Amino acid sequence: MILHHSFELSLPPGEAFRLLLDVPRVATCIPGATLEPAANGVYRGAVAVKVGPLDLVFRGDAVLAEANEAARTAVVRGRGTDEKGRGSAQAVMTFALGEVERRTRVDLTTDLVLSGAVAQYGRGQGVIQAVAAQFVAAFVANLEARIAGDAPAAPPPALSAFSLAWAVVKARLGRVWAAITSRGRPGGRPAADAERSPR
Amino acid sequence: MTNPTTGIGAAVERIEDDRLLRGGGRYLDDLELPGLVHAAFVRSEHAHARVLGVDATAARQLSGVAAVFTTDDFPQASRGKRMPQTAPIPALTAAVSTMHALATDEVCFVGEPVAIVVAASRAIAEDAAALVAVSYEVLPAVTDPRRALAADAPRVRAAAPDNRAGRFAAKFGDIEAAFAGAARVIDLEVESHRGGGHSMEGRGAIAAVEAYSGKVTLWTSTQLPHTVRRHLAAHLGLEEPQVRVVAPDVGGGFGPKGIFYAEELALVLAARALGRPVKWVEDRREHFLASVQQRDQAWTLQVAVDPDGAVRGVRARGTNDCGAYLLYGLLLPLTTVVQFPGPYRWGALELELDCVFTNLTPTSPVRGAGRPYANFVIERAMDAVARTLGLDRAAVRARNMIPDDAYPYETGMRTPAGVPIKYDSGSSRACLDRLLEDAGWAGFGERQRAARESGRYIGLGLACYVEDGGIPPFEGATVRVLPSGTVLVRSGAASQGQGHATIFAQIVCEVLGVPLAQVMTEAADTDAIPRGVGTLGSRIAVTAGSSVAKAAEAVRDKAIAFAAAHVGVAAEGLEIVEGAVVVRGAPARRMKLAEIAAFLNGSAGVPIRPGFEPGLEATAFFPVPAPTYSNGSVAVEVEVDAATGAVRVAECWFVHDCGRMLNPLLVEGQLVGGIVHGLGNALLERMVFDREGQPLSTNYGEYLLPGATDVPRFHLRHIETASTRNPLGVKGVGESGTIPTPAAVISAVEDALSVHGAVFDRHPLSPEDVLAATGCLQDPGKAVRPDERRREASTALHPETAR
Amino acid sequence: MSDAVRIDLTVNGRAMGGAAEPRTHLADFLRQELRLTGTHLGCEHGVCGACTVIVDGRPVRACLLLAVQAAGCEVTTVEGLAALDGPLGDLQAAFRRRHALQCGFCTPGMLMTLAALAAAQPDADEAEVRAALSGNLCRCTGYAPIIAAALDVLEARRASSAT
Amino acid sequence: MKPAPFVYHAPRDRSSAVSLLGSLPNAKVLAGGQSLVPMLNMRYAAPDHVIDLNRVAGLAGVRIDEHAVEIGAMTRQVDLLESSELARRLPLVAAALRHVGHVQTRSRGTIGGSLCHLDPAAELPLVALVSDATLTAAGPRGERSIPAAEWARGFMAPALAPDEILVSIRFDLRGASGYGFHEFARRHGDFAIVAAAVLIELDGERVARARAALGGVGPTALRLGALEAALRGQQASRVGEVIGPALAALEPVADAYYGARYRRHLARVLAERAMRDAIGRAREAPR
Repeated sequence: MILHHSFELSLPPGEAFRLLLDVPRVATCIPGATLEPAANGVYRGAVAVKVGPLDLVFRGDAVLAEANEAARTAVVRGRGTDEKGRGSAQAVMTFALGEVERRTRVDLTTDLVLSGAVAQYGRGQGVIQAVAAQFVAAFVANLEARIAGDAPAAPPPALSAFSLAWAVVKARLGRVWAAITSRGRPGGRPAADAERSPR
Repeated sequence: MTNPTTGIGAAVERIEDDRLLRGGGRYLDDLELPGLVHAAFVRSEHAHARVLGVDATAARQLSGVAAVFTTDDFPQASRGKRMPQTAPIPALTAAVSTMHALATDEVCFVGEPVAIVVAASRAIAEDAAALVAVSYEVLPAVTDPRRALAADAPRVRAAAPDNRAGRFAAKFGDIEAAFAGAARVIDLEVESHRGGGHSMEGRGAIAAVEAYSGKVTLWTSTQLPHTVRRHLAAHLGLEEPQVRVVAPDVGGGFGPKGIFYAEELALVLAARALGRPVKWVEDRREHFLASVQQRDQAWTLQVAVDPDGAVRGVRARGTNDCGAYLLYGLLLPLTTVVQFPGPYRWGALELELDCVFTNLTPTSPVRGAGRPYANFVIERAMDAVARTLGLDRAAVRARNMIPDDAYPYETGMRTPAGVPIKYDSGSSRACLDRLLEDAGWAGFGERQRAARESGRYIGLGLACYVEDGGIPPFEGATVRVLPSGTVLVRSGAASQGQGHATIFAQIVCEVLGVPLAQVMTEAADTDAIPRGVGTLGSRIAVTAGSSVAKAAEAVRDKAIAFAAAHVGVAAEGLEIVEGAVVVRGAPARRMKLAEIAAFLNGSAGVPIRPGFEPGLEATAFFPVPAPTYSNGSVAVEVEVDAATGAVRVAECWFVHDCGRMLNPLLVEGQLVGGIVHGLGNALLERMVFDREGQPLSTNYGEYLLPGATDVPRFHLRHIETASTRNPLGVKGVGESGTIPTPAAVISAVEDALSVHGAVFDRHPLSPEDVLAATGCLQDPGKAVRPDERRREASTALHPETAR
Repeated sequence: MSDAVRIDLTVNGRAMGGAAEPRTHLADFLRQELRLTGTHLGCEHGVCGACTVIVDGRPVRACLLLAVQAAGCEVTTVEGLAALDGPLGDLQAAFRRRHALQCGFCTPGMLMTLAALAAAQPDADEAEVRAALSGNLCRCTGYAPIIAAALDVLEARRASSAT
Repeated sequence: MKPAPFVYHAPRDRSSAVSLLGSLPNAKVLAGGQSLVPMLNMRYAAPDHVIDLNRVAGLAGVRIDEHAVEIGAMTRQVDLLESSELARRLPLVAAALRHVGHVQTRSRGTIGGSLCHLDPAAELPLVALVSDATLTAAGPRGERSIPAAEWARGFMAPALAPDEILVSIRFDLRGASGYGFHEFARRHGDFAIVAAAVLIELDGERVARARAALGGVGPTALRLGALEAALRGQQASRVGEVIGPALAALEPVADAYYGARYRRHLARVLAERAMRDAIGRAREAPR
């Protein structure tokens, strides 16, 4: 499935671009990610995601497939297979950076393909999208934290992605949500929930 | 008749049931063998990929694992060969159309077997399967059959020139003239969705190889033991007597068990290599991934009509989704084509059906085979004609129907061999007329108006069908009187629950007058009878039933001749009564079949009476020249909840003619079961794949089979017009219920919502489709398809929409 | 691999026992360890009902109950509905009379669900019978004869208990 | 389709259950098992340890007093359904239970298991939410109460710490005078596509207090606070006019089978039906 996410980083595009190309640093901002040093441009590692009752660990590799300094676009290809044989994930992530008031707007397009048992659950389809959105939101929050200087000593723990999915939907719906639930937090930041989430 | 209470036509209880009701059935998974080990398959998780490598090191090291086989671990002779096609036909154009026992370098659907793991238990085999690391290079997949032939479509198999599996074309009459002179030309687009067989018992097999003789035995939950043996022997380079295939009790077939599967071959190769019997029992997820399914068919139609609704000509162009491979052949689309006109006669027809490959689960006949889709297209057209011309739906059908005095009737269609399709006998019009009475068709409009005044939406729909049954070539039977007097019937006619043993016993009882309890049947063991085909296409009553009758009559004649010689009475003076040959008029003078059997079995030193072959038995094969044609009409009453889109099927009237009925109880069982299968196709059973070809419906919480709360009240009526093509006068009935039901249900829902001008062009019909047609959804229009729903979902969750 | 544990229970009125891994569900334990193969597995994810057995008086899905959880329980399977050498029970006879089985694979589950229903709700009407059967899938019969057989038995039992 | 291997634990008392849960890595709690065991069989879930609560003393049973009903987490759904007292005091729960699975799953399924599994379309979390129930969890630091509104942290994620178990759920009986429950599923016993639960208190012909929630529209059940506010003080005969607008902004999560648009439509239809029933019952309710 094709996913579109956009976010802003409090850095000028030039620096933001260099940061995003620094895979080892960026990896420390990916929830539940562990990364081994690169061997000729290929990074091996794993990403742990808790999907409701499922604890998945996708182990695989990632490469920086393209980087166009001038156009400030980059393509990262990643793939991973669940350790317990429940399927695999492939993602082609295309970053396009642009400037907004000395900050950087990042348009991220992800072509995500899930395969195997994890993908074969029609009732879960919609929520997978919510998770992806949440995953990016948490990633951005961690990235911002790093930009702000409080670099995490260790990679962030695997967040219970699904346990946060709802927060994202709420955030997305913003006031609309407030209108419906009278409990929504307009503009509420998923990341705020990320810190409060169990495990 | 000899035996009105238990012979042909009697509604006797089944002799199979006692054992099954006590839990005494012996299905594949109930069989045990010394040294048995258990298999699990590693299956492709991609719809299309190149297999770069398989690493089974970790799996092989797991305690309890006997072996892991990839294609490289099989003998070259097998590795090089693709699976045989169960029934190839000329219309097939693709060079490569089947898979290997295990994938070699490419996988073409999710679930294609890549490796087989053999271990001490199924659980351990699954533990190990999860440890087998397969590296894939994912390739683009074809998942929309309607786009499969596009120039820019990816290839289902990387090496194939295109995605065409085959093509059918049919034509009769002067199509140009028919359209030139038409009052109206009606255009339609119609789709039938892929569903599955879903026998409650999945597939399964045990392969064993004898150490010295090398004889292969395969116990398998199949419909076609003899066919599987033929292909297995050919693949292994063995003579047929060196291969034995046995079908134990089989927990339902419905078509998908009428295939020689890669898993069966892989099991035999594994058993050979290990020198131990290997069992594999398909689990339900495997059934969703790798057992053949129905097809998607999409049709565009032009119908040229006269003002009175007479169809002058039909132009039809269709696409049939074969899935990734042709495990059977093109029988399903072929059946769609040759059955196309059903019970109707038109001036002219021009038809083309493209058969295409996709990277989805292979398709093949499921109950109804190609017929329900032809029926759905034609019956949608009949409703469209009625709607367009403002005519009554039943009247349009009657106007175009083959008259009951026109049989034998040539439809204008031909078999691939060029033989004209000729209906043997029929009563389509009588069935329709009787149905309209039974269902209160004339008075329904009034009931409908009254219901609407109280806010209820009820609708009545109908459909008419022809079912070709008793399909060629033949089936056979041996009837043998044992010294005890018990009559043994042996046949290749494997049963999946149809009650073959009971109808064979009824036929024997009719001819030899023995009680049912004295007839035992052994079917589905290739060692029990040399030749056979198997069970598909509603063929057993016709083919095997007639063989049993012929063999039993030969036994009767031999017994009478022997008794005549033995007691010195002319054969004309003798008859068979209750298992004994008796002198007409002097029933005290009798000779039991058991005694005759004992004489003819001989005893050492005593010569058998001159002129008689040993044994009181006969074997007969009944070759059928052409199918028989059953017919009938169904009406369905539904109530629609216009607020939720829920459809409740309330009543079902079914009037049909399957020739002479051997056992009405069993005929009704076949009908009702078939109708409910059709209800599932009409409303519930949706097999969803995503755009990468990943199946999303892989459990019974999501793929919805009809349940006890979903079935209507049934009103069945039988009309019996004997077939002229077999001595019993019987026809097929196993698929009659399934063929017209989807069309009738959709017609009924349309009727219920006619005030909204609802028109439906596909099944299954989801409540969302129903609501969309009523315009009750905020954003009316055609209901979104599953893949569009996912697109909608993705935009609904698009983070930008939050800002 | 986890080790096998000893499991003792009562099946069809007889004390029985065997060993199984904790991951073994009751259906596999009955079939493989106790060789009572009348209980069938149709989906193994708790929808089709073919594996229905009665545990401590309640119908349960034997594929969703670990065998170790059934230790000490009273289990009734289809083999317990009639003595091997005796006549069929009333439900079984009604199934035969109504042709309520074809391939017979779902039948044991259907029988056990109905046996439990007849005991718990002797006055069940057609709607209640259908609801009770909604947890059992059958692909052969179309359910109508199964529903009819169940109603026959309920009525006959009511009649006999009334006299 | 056999589960991956795991170590089985059957603690007899609460504290050992909690300490096992706290000490064992990758452990799952087994209650009724009607949701967990299918996931084990299909290997979606592959825990190293399974902690079975079925032999833990004191987790099952119903306590009814004047103002509240307290239900032990391990109380079987069938026992709740068969309790005429519960049907009288908690008719909404009884009504919802009739939609939960099938007779064979209710024989084993527990109220606590359903609340912890937290399927987005499940009935019991929905009625707990609309009833402002209070859940009690036990952990190494003793017990704590969790309001139903804070129970669902997201998709199938209850607000339990990794070393906590749910021990009971308490329904306050005060002021729930009329109830309504409607769900739409394709077949009897299926997961609802959308479900709606409503509680109404009337003051004469005016709505004194309305509580409403939906299942099946998002990753968790959804309380309709804005609708409740809009209904306060409304003429009972005119609530229908309020529901549509209040739900117009709802953006349900679609799945492979049913779209967001259809779920939004169902939400309105079922909410209206549940509301109508609730008002009808409130009118009949003794004052």
